[in-house]
This record gives sequence, C-alpha cells and structure tokens, in this order.
Amino acid sequence: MGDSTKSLLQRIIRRIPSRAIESTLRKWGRLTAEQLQSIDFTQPKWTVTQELLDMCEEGNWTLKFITELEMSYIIDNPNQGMWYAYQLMNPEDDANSVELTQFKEQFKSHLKQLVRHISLKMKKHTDEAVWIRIAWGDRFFQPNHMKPTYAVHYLQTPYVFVTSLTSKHKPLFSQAMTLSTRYQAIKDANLSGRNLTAIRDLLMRQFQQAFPTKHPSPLAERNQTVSHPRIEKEQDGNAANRLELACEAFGGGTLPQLQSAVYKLETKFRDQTNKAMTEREESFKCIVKFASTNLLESLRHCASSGFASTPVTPLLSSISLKGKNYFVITDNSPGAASQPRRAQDK
Amino acid sequence: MSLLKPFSKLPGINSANILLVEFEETFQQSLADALVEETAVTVNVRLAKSLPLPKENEENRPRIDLVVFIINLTTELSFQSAEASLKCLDSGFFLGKVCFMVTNARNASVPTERLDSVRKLAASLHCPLLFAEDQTPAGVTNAAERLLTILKVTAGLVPMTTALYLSNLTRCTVPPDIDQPTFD
Amino acid sequence: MERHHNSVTKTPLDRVQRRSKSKSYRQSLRSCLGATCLTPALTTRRLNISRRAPKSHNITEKVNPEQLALMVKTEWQLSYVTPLYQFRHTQLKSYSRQLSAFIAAEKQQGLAVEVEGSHGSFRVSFSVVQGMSEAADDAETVLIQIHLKRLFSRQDEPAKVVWSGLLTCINGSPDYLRSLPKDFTCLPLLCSSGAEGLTSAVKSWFQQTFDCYFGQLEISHTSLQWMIALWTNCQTESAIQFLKMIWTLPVVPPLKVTYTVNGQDAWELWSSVRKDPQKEGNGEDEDENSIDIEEVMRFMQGLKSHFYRHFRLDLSAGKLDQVSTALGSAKCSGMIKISNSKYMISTLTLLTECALLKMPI
Amino acid sequence: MEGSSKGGVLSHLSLLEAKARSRKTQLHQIKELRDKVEALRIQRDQLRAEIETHKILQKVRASLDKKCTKGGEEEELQVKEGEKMNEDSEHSQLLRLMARHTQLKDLLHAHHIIGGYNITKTIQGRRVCASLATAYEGVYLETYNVEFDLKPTVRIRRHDVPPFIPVDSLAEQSNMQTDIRAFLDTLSKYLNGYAGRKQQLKLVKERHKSVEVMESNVLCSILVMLLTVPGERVTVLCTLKYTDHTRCLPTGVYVQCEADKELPDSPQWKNNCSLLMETPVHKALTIMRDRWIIA
Repeated sequence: MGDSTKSLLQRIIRRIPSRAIESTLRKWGRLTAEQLQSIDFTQPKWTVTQELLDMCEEGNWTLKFITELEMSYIIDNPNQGMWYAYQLMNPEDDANSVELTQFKEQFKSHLKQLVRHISLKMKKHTDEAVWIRIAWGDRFFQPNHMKPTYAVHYLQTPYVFVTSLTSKHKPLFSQAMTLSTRYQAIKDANLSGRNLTAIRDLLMRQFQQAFPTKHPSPLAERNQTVSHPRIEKEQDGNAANRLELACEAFGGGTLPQLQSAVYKLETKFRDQTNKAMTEREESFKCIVKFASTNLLESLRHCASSGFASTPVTPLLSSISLKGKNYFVITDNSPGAASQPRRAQDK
Repeated sequence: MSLLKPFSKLPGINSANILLVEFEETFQQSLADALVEETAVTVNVRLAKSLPLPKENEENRPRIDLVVFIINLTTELSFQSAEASLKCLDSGFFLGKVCFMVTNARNASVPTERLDSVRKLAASLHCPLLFAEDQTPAGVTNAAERLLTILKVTAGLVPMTTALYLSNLTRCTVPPDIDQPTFD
Repeated sequence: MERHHNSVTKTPLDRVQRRSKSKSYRQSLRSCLGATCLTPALTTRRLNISRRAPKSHNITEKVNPEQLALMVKTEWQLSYVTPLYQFRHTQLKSYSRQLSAFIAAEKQQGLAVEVEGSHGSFRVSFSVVQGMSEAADDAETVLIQIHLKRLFSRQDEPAKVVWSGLLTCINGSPDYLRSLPKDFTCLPLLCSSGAEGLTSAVKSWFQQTFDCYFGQLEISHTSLQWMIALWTNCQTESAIQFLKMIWTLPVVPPLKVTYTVNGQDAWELWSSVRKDPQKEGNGEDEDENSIDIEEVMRFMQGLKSHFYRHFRLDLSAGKLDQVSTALGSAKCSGMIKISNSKYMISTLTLLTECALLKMPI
Repeated sequence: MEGSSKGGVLSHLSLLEAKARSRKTQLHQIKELRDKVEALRIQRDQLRAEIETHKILQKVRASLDKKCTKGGEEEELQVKEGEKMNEDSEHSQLLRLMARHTQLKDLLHAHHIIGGYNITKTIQGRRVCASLATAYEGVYLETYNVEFDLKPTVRIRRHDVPPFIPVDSLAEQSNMQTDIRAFLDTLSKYLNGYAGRKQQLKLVKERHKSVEVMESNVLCSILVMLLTVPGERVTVLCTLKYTDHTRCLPTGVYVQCEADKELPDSPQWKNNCSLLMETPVHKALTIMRDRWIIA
C-alpha cells in the first residue's frame, strides 16, 4: 500500500510542471506551513519529489491525500487528455430537483453495486461543476489509481464530460450516471476535444452567438475601420454581408477553442463533367478532418474572407449549431438527386 | 454583366484613379495606404475583390486610369479569380491600362508552372507584369512607386507619353523557350 | 532560391554542346501551342507534361535486400546536387577514408557534428547500390553511411549507423546528361537521413572535393499532384489503401484540412478521368501507358469538386502540404518516404527530374 | 557640402531628394490641418443647427403627446392650424413626422418593457428571430434569442438559451405552429424566473457577507445557506427549494439547527420561514438582519 501511494505521488509530481508545483501544493492544503517553507522549489524537480516522498513516509500520508492532490491539479489544468461529451436523454419528472448530496450518494451506491473494488472521489468546483474521480478495480484487483477516469457534470444539465474512460467501464459508468441523475438513457454527443472549457461552452451555449436583431449590431460598428478618404472599397457591402453570415454560422467575438472536426462522408460522387463517376452506384468514401488552434475562428475567417461561399453550408455551421464535431454524412434518400445531405448522428 | 469602361467618364484635374483587384484583399490595403501618400497628384484608390464592380457605385466612381490585378502565387485561386475578373473589363483597358502584380514569386513551394501561366496571360494581353514583395514595408513602398509611375502616364499626367506608348515598352513578353525544358 | 532562367549567364555556354530537341519535347511544345485558350490554369514548362505510368519493378531481385530495406524504411530529406567534378565510382574506398578524416577534423574543431551521446569515432562507408540505375546514362547510385563506434563499447558490439545518404540519378534526362563535359558525374538527388550536423559536414566535404553545390529540394505543388496520380495508378497492382492529402488554408489561425479518400474510390475516380486509349488512336507502344498532366489536373479537380460540393470551401485557395498513400508519403518541405520497393524507381524518377530542374545550364 | 565629399554624390542627391520629399509632406500636412479646421467648423455649425431642431422637435412632441392624452380629434386640427408652427412652415411637415417617429419609437420601447418580444424577419421572411429580454426588479439582465424556421413548419433552428431550461420540451408542449406567442410567453417566464433567482443569489452574496452560501446549482433552483444567530453563536442551516422554475420565490423553506433541535419549531422561526416564502431571499435576509434574528 505504501509503495503504491508513493508511486502515485511520484507520478503526479512528474505531470506537474516545475513552476506550478508550489502553487499546487499550497492549494492542496495538506502540507503545514513549515513543511512548505522547508522545500526549496528552485531545486531540480527530482529533489523536490524526493523531499515530498520523504514527507509522505514520515507523515504516513494515505492514498486519499494523494488523490486529492491529483484532483485539485486536474481541476485547475483539465486540458491534458481527450474529453468526450455525453448527453443524458429522457429525463424523469424529478430530474430537475436532484441535488448534490443526493446525487453523490446515489452515484456512489449505484457504482459500488456494480463494481466491487472501486475508489470514488467527488468534489464540487466553484463554478457549480461536480468533478468525479473514479479509480477502477474489478472483482480481483484493487482500484488502479494510475489510470483514473475523470467526469465533470453540471447538475440539472443533460451533459457529462468524461476523460480516459475505457470501453469496458463505459456501460458501468453510464448506468450509474443515468440512475443518479434521474434520466433514462445516455448517448455519445459526438463532441470531443482536449479543451474541456471549449466543449463545455459549446454545449452549454456559453459563447456569443450572433442573432439578427433590430438593434444596430455591434458587428457593423466594429467593422467600420477608419480609412483614408481617398481609398474606397468597391465591395464593402459584400464583405460586411459575408462577415455577418459568417458570424451567424459560427458565433461572434472570441469562440470556444475547439481544435478539430471530423466528417465521414459516404455520399455519391456527383459532377456533370464526370458521367462515369456520377452514374456509379456506390458512394464515394472519404474522411475529412479540419484542424486548427481555434477551428471555429478559422472557419469564420474562411467564410468572411470568401474562401468558403456564404451562406455557410449546414455541414460546417452544424459544429456550433449542434455542438458536435464528429459527423457521419450519407445521402438520406438515394432516389432524389437534388436532396441536400443532412448531418446524421453516429 | 456590366463591363468596366475606360473612357466613359471625364478625367479629373490633376488626379489619377487606380483600381486594385485582389482576391485575398490583404496586400491591396497596404498598397493603397502607400499610394495615397503621393502628393504631386491626387491619387484615388478603389479596392475590389473581383470584377464586376457593383452597379450602385457606378455613379460616383471616377474614371479608372489603371487596373492592377494582384496575384498571390502561393494559391491557385488567386490566379483563377483574376482570370475570371478579366472578362469584365472593356477591351479599351488593354491599351495600356491594365497591369499584373505578382507576389510570393520567390516562395520555393510555388510551382514554376504557375508563374509561367501568369507570364503567358500577361503577354497575351500585352500588359506589364510587376513583381512585388508584400511582407516588408520597403517592398510595399517600392511596389507603390512603380505603380505610380505607370499610373501617372495612364492618367495622362506625363507630357509626351501615352499609356499605349508605355505599354509597348513595358509589356510582358514570354521567353521563346517557355514551353521547352531548360536543358538543351 | 535562385531562378534558373536568370542564371543562364553563370555557366559558360561554350561548354554546353547544342543538341537537337528530342521528339517528346517537340511534342510537348506542339501541344502547348495548340492550346490557345487560357483556361487550363496550369501549363507546364520544365516538368514533363507526360510520363510513363509506374510499372512495378521487381527491384528485390536486383538490389541487395539490406540496402533496399534501408531505403524503404527511412524518411528522407531531399537535396539537389550539381554535377560532381572528377567523381570516380572506383575510388569509393578512398572517399570513405577522406570523409571519415574530414568529420574527425570538424569534430576536433568543435564544429557542429555532435550527435547526441556520441562519445566515440565516426566511420564512413561509401558503397555502390547495384541494380538501381534504369537508363544507360544514369550514374550508379551511391550509398553513404556513417557509423558511430562508441568509446566504451564492447568489442563485438556493432557500430551504430547514425547517418545515411543516397546519391542517385534514375532516368535522368539523357539530353542533359550527355551535354555534360567529360569529367562530370551527375547524381542530382541526395536523400539524407540523420543528424543535421552530419548532413552539413558531408555536404561541405563534397563541395570541397567535387566542386559542387547543394540546395534544399522542395517538392512543388505540381510534383505532389504527380505523386498522387502515379501512386493512385498503382491501385490495381498493389493497393494504396487510402489517398491522403493535407492542405493548409491561409486564414487566421491557419486551417489544416486532411482529406483522406478510400483507395478503391480514388482509383475509380482516377480511371474515370483517364483518356480513352482507343480514342487517341496513336497505337504507339510508348504512349500506351503514359499519363498526361491534363489527366492529373482533372483528377485533382474531381477531388476538389467533391470536397467543394459538401463544404462550399475551395481547396484551391490553400496550399497542398503533404500527400500520402500506403505506397509512400511526400511533404512539400522535401521529405519523402517510399514504403513499397516496387514503385521506388518511378518515384525516384520524378524526384530526379525535379532535382535536374535545379541544375544550372 | 562636406558630407557630400564623404558619402559621394549619389548619397548626397538622395539626401536632397529625401529633404524635398519631406518638405512636400510638410506642406501637405499644413493643408490637411487647414482642411480639418474647416471640417470641424462645419461640424460645429451642423451641431448647432441640430440642437435648434431638437428644441423645436421637443415642442412639437409635447403638443402631440398632449393631444394624445386628450384623445380629441378636433384638437388635432386645432394644433395643426395654430401655434408656433408658422415660424418655419416649410419644415413643419417634416418636423411633425420626426416627432411622430420618436413617439412611435418610445411606444415600441414601452412595449418591450411590458413584455413584448422583439421579432426580426430574416432571409425574406423564411426565418424569424425573437429576442427575449429578462429583467428583475427593474434591472435589465441578459437577452436571449430564439431563431425559428417558418417553412415548411415552424421549428426552432437555434437559440442561446442555457441547456438547463427545457426549450425543446416546452416547444413540444405548446402549439407552436399556430401560436408561437404562447410558447414565447412560457419560455420568457422560465427565463425571467431563472434570471431573477440568479440575480437574487448574486445580491445575497454581495449584501450579506455573514451569510454563507453552502450550496446552489446552475439553475438556481436550490439554495442552502448557513445563517448565524447573533449573540448565541448558534448556526442555522436554511434550505430554499424552488420547484416552480418560472418563479423567483421558493416553494419550500426548511430550517435545521444542530445545537437547538427545537429552534425550527419556535414561533419566531416559523415566522421567518413564511417571510422567506413570501419575500425575495435577499430582502427577507435584510429584514431578518434588521430584526436582529441573524447576524
């Protein structure tokens, strides 16, 4: 037991960058002021780690302490792995009145019924998010703290954000989640990314969407760049129109930092100049991936600069409209040639 | 489709009007800022992404003395867009009032074929082809100065020369071996 | 990057022997003059506008398997080399010694030959790769390897290869090769892999010894499109599995588009844009299996239009950065990996051509 | 001239050229400044004229408003004919129209205040966008938008309502095809309820430093507070539940006290509970503080 505690501590410290170690330990609050003072954080990381390990041994820290440290670090730095969004479906009547203590108890008891060895830790963050850390074991093995699953849920919302959940544990997690939130089902929301805040903002609609209103739009005002009186833009109207449509499709202002979107296209190849391919029965299979440091801003720029035609195709605007970044596209009715494609769920 | 005509309007006194057409709309802005610095003549700059120009501006648009197509060699679309826009110009412009300006010609990933197509296009229309550096301020000023030299002539502000005369001297010619491999 | 039509004066012209144009060039000239309309946006000048479809070469029988394995598994950085003066394939042993000594001297001066954790001595070996050359005018391919013998290693431990380079010329333009004066050997393509410091050391030794010049060889947009077409054309003989293209669009922040097409579907599109050989009616054996730049462009157009139909986004606005299939991958920065030895020759032929275009006349 | 011998003739020439150029720009600058003075003068005159017009406009407006309150048709005629309009009769028609315009604008504003929705048509009437403003105690809070497709059926295309407000199920329940207004009314109630509760929570945190908010959620449908009874150092746990999400008042108040089990049943606290049920929480707490029930 002692060894696993120490190796977990070692592993966590390894993940934390040197400059963040001190602040993380302070936040953790398990070290006394003297202990904190005795550590020289300017030393190389491995000496700091050694000192901490010694303290761990002296203080007889339990596994619980260490997992707390990990959790507080992950909550502050969530953008480390891939986060997947899940959507809860068909709420029961009392779904809206689930409260924290009730949820905690329920989730714990449901999961413990399903798995014998499991270590659970829940914490409510300042922004109302409930953070859950699960270390999975099974009938014969103790919980593996090296690869814990993290889940983030905002009570009363139908979304759950999960990282490092294996397919083996997914049904167990899903069942406990649906039962304790008083929903009937859970499904993949087809949205994933490294930036938790981005996928959360996208689904919770916490980004500035542009709607047509009677009030003078701030966009138009912002767009009026002071230029020289002798320079005139001939197609200023078009440019403003493109920008407006682009903002309507992807949102205005700073957009959630989504990094990629994937489309699996299984549609027919249609081109008037290419008869052979157009007449072909099978679909043309391809996968298109868009990637950028901020995908939505890139796409918005594409549309406003004219690289992408406006109005923006529903395929691209669905990313922010539906809050998804994985799409499977098929021709929905093979007979009608003029039917536009529609994004379908996986 | 409305054609842009070179002689449908009267010229202004001591003024010259230049139209910059660029699909990317990036270089034209800095170039325009440099062009209006000129104090000897009043330079009016009109910016466009592509032709034709919108009808509603027809009234207050002055007579255009020089049309410049800015082509960024790194993208194919830039050339294609310029090629499509050419169709909206009255043939009168091709008597010395059109010129091409190419950027990013030194970029190594640009296939030589693309520059060749621009050369051929310019040569077939008897227009001059200028090369410009759009990244540095010095490059922008330099490009603006070269355009001003041509503009002053095409606007009729330089005595003893005409646009047609100048274009005979400056128009792009295709080297005779453009379609042949270099080694022979 | 120097432009070659400007550098005509740099080489004494009297040394270049004038020759009549070959038949294929006259054909290409005729076809370009014939096309009076301007709409095919890209015409070609220097790169061949038509080339033989890649035949699978049974290279495994001809080339030493060990050398072949090295060539196939490595990702190479490409450079071009101007013709080497007084290079002799017979003196490779002596070159090995000279280059070893050169690197040792460089290292002594503390110049940048340091490879990580390299406390030991470098040993260079030059060897001829037999069975690679295709045309009679091609010089034999030379493989250069640098081994590192660690200072405190056991006697029987084999020296580790830390750098390899391949100087090659496959199907080089006979016109150009024959026009070279007698003492020059043309191996225009250098594929190198290993530490940067060693690459520059090798380059500077070559420059001093053979009076040549090295430059980075980027793979242009057109060449990448050629690669796509040549590889896709192989589908019937060995599956390409997928055709992957990576484009970058110049927006803020830059947008990377990865477009991966199913191998079989790509091939069917390719065969639909191929010219009907019957209609051509030339009947010449030579032309039967040739691929035209127009076909390549039509293929690209087809791929782009399928993309545009879905996303209303014009890929022409961007830059093609990288292409890959199961047969290999190529990046515009000049990195190449050939995964299937069967088609190595045709890929190297294209690259040799690219490198020859950088040669001074 | 010494410089020229050092740097050569050409550099000297270029120096002269630069000088000449800078002189030119200086002259140019002076001209520009003059132009600017002229422009500013014109602007000043314009502004003066505008003020003048505005004054007249206000007079006209006042008379219009008077007429509206009286509601007499005859009086309108009277106003039209008489009074101060004679001074600049050519503009009178225009001025009257302008006054009417401002009046209508104010009416529209009033309409928004009493709960009307701002609806915008887009793409030739195939879509409409409704914006729902929320307010609490006279303070405008966030505005939410819902965009509808009108054809082939009325359908929500997109919105920026937070996910814990059940927009989709509200849409299903209401008969949106015929009565979009009813749907907007219900949605607006939900949004105003949410905005009100959120604002209350904010005010509690701002104004009552001694009250510790133990728990709340994104929907603000639950509020657990730790209250301190002054003097006795007794803490009381007070839970407010808002099961009706359209309202800003709780549907249930529960009080617990570790130290004094009897406390919740005391008449004073029963009184407090009913106070909390009937008054917005931040106000109720203020009252309780004033009565020295809590610190």
